[in-house]
Amino acid sequence: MVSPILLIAVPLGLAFITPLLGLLWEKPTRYLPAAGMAFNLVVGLLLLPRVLQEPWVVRTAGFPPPFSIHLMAGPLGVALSLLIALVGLLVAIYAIGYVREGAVARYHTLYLLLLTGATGMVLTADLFNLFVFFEMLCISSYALVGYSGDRAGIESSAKYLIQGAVGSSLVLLGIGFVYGLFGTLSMADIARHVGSISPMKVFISVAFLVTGFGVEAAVLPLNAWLPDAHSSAPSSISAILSGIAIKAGVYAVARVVFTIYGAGTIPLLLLVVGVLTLLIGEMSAFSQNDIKRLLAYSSIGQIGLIVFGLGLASVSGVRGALFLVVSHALAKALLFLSVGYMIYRTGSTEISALHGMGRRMPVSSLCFTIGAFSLVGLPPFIGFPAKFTVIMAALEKADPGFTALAAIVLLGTVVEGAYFFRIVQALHFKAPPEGAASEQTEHGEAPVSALVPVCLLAALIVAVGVYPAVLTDYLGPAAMDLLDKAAYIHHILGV
Amino acid sequence: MKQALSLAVLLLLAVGLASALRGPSVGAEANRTALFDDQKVNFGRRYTSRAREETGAPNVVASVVVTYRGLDTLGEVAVLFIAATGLATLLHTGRQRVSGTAPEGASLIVFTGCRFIFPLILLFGAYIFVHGHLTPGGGFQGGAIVASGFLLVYLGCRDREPSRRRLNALESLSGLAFVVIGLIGLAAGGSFLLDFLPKGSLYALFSAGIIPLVYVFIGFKVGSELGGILGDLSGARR
Amino acid sequence: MIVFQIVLLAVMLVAAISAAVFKDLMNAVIACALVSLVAAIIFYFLQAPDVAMAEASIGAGLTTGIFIFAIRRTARREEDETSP
Amino acid sequence: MSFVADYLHYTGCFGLVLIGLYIVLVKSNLIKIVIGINLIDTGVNLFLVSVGYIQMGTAPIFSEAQAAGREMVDPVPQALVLTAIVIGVSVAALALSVAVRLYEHYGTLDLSRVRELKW
Repeated sequence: MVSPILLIAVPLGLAFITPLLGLLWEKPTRYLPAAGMAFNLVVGLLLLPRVLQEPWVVRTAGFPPPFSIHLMAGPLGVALSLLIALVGLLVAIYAIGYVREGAVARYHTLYLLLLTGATGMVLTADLFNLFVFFEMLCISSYALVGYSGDRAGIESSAKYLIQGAVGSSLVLLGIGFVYGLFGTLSMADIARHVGSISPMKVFISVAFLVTGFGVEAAVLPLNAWLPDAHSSAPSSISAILSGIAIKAGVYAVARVVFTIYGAGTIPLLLLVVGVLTLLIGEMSAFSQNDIKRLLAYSSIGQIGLIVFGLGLASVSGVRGALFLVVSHALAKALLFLSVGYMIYRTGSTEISALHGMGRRMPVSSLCFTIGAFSLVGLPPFIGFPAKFTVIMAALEKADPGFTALAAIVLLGTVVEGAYFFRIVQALHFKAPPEGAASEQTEHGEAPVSALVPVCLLAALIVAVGVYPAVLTDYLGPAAMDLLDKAAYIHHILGV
Repeated sequence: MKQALSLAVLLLLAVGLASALRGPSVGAEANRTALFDDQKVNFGRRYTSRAREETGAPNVVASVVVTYRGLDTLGEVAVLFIAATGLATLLHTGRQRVSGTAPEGASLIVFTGCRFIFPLILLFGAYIFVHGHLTPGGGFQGGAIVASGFLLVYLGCRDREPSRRRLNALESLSGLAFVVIGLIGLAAGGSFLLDFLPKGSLYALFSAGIIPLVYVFIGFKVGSELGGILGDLSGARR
Repeated sequence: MIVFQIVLLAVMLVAAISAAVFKDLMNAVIACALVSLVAAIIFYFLQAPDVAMAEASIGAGLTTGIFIFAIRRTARREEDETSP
Repeated sequence: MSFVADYLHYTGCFGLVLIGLYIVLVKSNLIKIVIGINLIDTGVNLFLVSVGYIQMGTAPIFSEAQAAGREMVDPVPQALVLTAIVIGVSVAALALSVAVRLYEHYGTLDLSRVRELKW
């Protein structure tokens, strides 16, 4: 019998095995993350039809909720863990060939534990358990950002660590307040009693939680670490940090705001923060000359858009936000992965070094172009229906304020289009820099183990872009999972 | 400027905290006399009244840590594992180890004392984590005491330092054992970390189902991980 | 009894402030260990013997050891912020 | 007097949190900042345990010579704090290893002088 707990237990067990295997024989350790994520993908696909009918509440230690930690494998949880498994699997395949230097077995251990933390976060229904998995995610990303051990990596790891550690302490403080107020840690149970406590106190506890999780989610005032961390990490880790880790932070914020607090005034704040984050991110990305920093700032912009969709607090808005989560995870992973070997071949992260890449690394460049166009939101790619859903949700409100905000979002898209077209032009239509042609032998295409995941991601982006229906069927239930507080309480507590 | 700004932030935070605590205060004390008591779930009261029957362990904290919130504990063990792995990664990649000045050897008295005391500390740590379900203490505390034994070794008698490979193997195996215990529970009773062993008689050493077993593994794991962290940071040879 | 607890809390806060003020990192770490040690005693008075043991062994013991190892491998003094 | 007893520990732990936060915000030496993070952690742990405290309660451990009739303090925050302490030491250890590497690269622990990347 498959149980959702396997999604957490099996990768965790594999992560414990990895260093053991590494002691005996280091070579096969690099296949373990891919194996774990493939397992999760299969289990997730088996679970999906069942949880769409009725969410699966998993007990631990055999006690009925809320008296022990329980997991809530609802449509949202399983869909997000599928996304994590999919992106994690493809990046793991990429990393088989890409990560060669340093302590390889340790890299794969940390990578598996990062993904386990993210999976646990989206599945758990217990506030403190959410914190523990959040810490697993954060601490392994601190270590992986500094994996290469160079100056930039260590420095950005230090910054990320300081801000992340303070954020985690704030989360813990918030949990302390919540426990003091409610005497319980089950999110459903807290949600049930939230109305009986004075709103001021609830607000303060929620403010701590949102601020703390917001550090990882990289919303506006709390994202100083992101450009450094995402640009200094190895490309495979940048892909996971941008594709998965931030989303986990956003998920935690959304879960706290919508499920615990219930949609109140906070979504309005999210709306403003989202638009500001979008604008700052896109503007900063526009002025970058470093390709990885540009992609990192573009992640900030996209997170702004996702938070904007969540802030609409309507079913269509949240659906759009979830659609964007999927599309951004795929597209940004694709961009970082395809850029990884370009940087490896040229030895530089400057955009000017990428001139003429379209001739030297045609497949990577083509896939990069697909990812870039998808992020901008051009029609045949997945980014288009995603952005379209969010904009439509904003216009649906039929309020001049929301329409104005939607216009600002479109402005951000224009800026995004401008800088991505600049790169695409550099890739395909500029002559390669002097001297590059002489070392032609080094400038070949990326190896097959890197091209397979890149091409698969590109294919997925096009496929879902052409038939958005394969995804939209699941987004509605997932959005309801997040928004419908009463159903959430009912499924877990049975009241 | 920076200082003034920081102080302003702190002042804001302090005001917020003070207002949060105003009025009927938060906490178990306030919950004891809360109005909506009849319908409200309270973890603490439920555990203190029922845990002894449900888990067979007199130490309620131990039963909460291992049974009711076992998944947290598994996650926490994983966090420590991440820290140990990440620390080794950060300290040992991307450079050749600079073999600094060899630490000067400790005096004969310290050396002999360390060698004499080290097994006793290990024994004490083991006692703490074996009796975790009966008395205060448990896997984490016992493991930390074992690790402080290693601290003594790194400070006093370096040539006695433990083999890193063995420590790594031990931490992996005990972590794996924890997961396997959880999965056996899943197979036996359909629920992860289910207590599948007999409860035994209260206050006996061999009682309380899986709690002592899990605590022993946590003790090994925490001890070897913290010992490894200390070894890495002290610049011990690998 | 309550006077004793007030004294403990005062000692803890003073130690924390001195951890912030000391320029010699080794002294700051020792002050930090003192904070943990006093916190362990407070935990004991708050009827949390398990936590008191953990805080005393991990917080006051091992963390201090880790700090001292790290300081031994880096610089011992906190530079003045005004120096160039 | 009851007022003092109620708020005593909250004052202490939030004092600790604020001092730690001050260090993190103002100081630029990495090890000093880690000390600050450590202080915040201790403060938060103290807060959690005070949340579960009941006046005149007993420790949540049954013994054969049980003093009957006294309520036990809440065991859950204590379990949470055990977890939080271990997480705290993990973060501190990782931060210190970053500090050691930073010192090897730059010869200083002062983050305000480490400005290769923009803050």
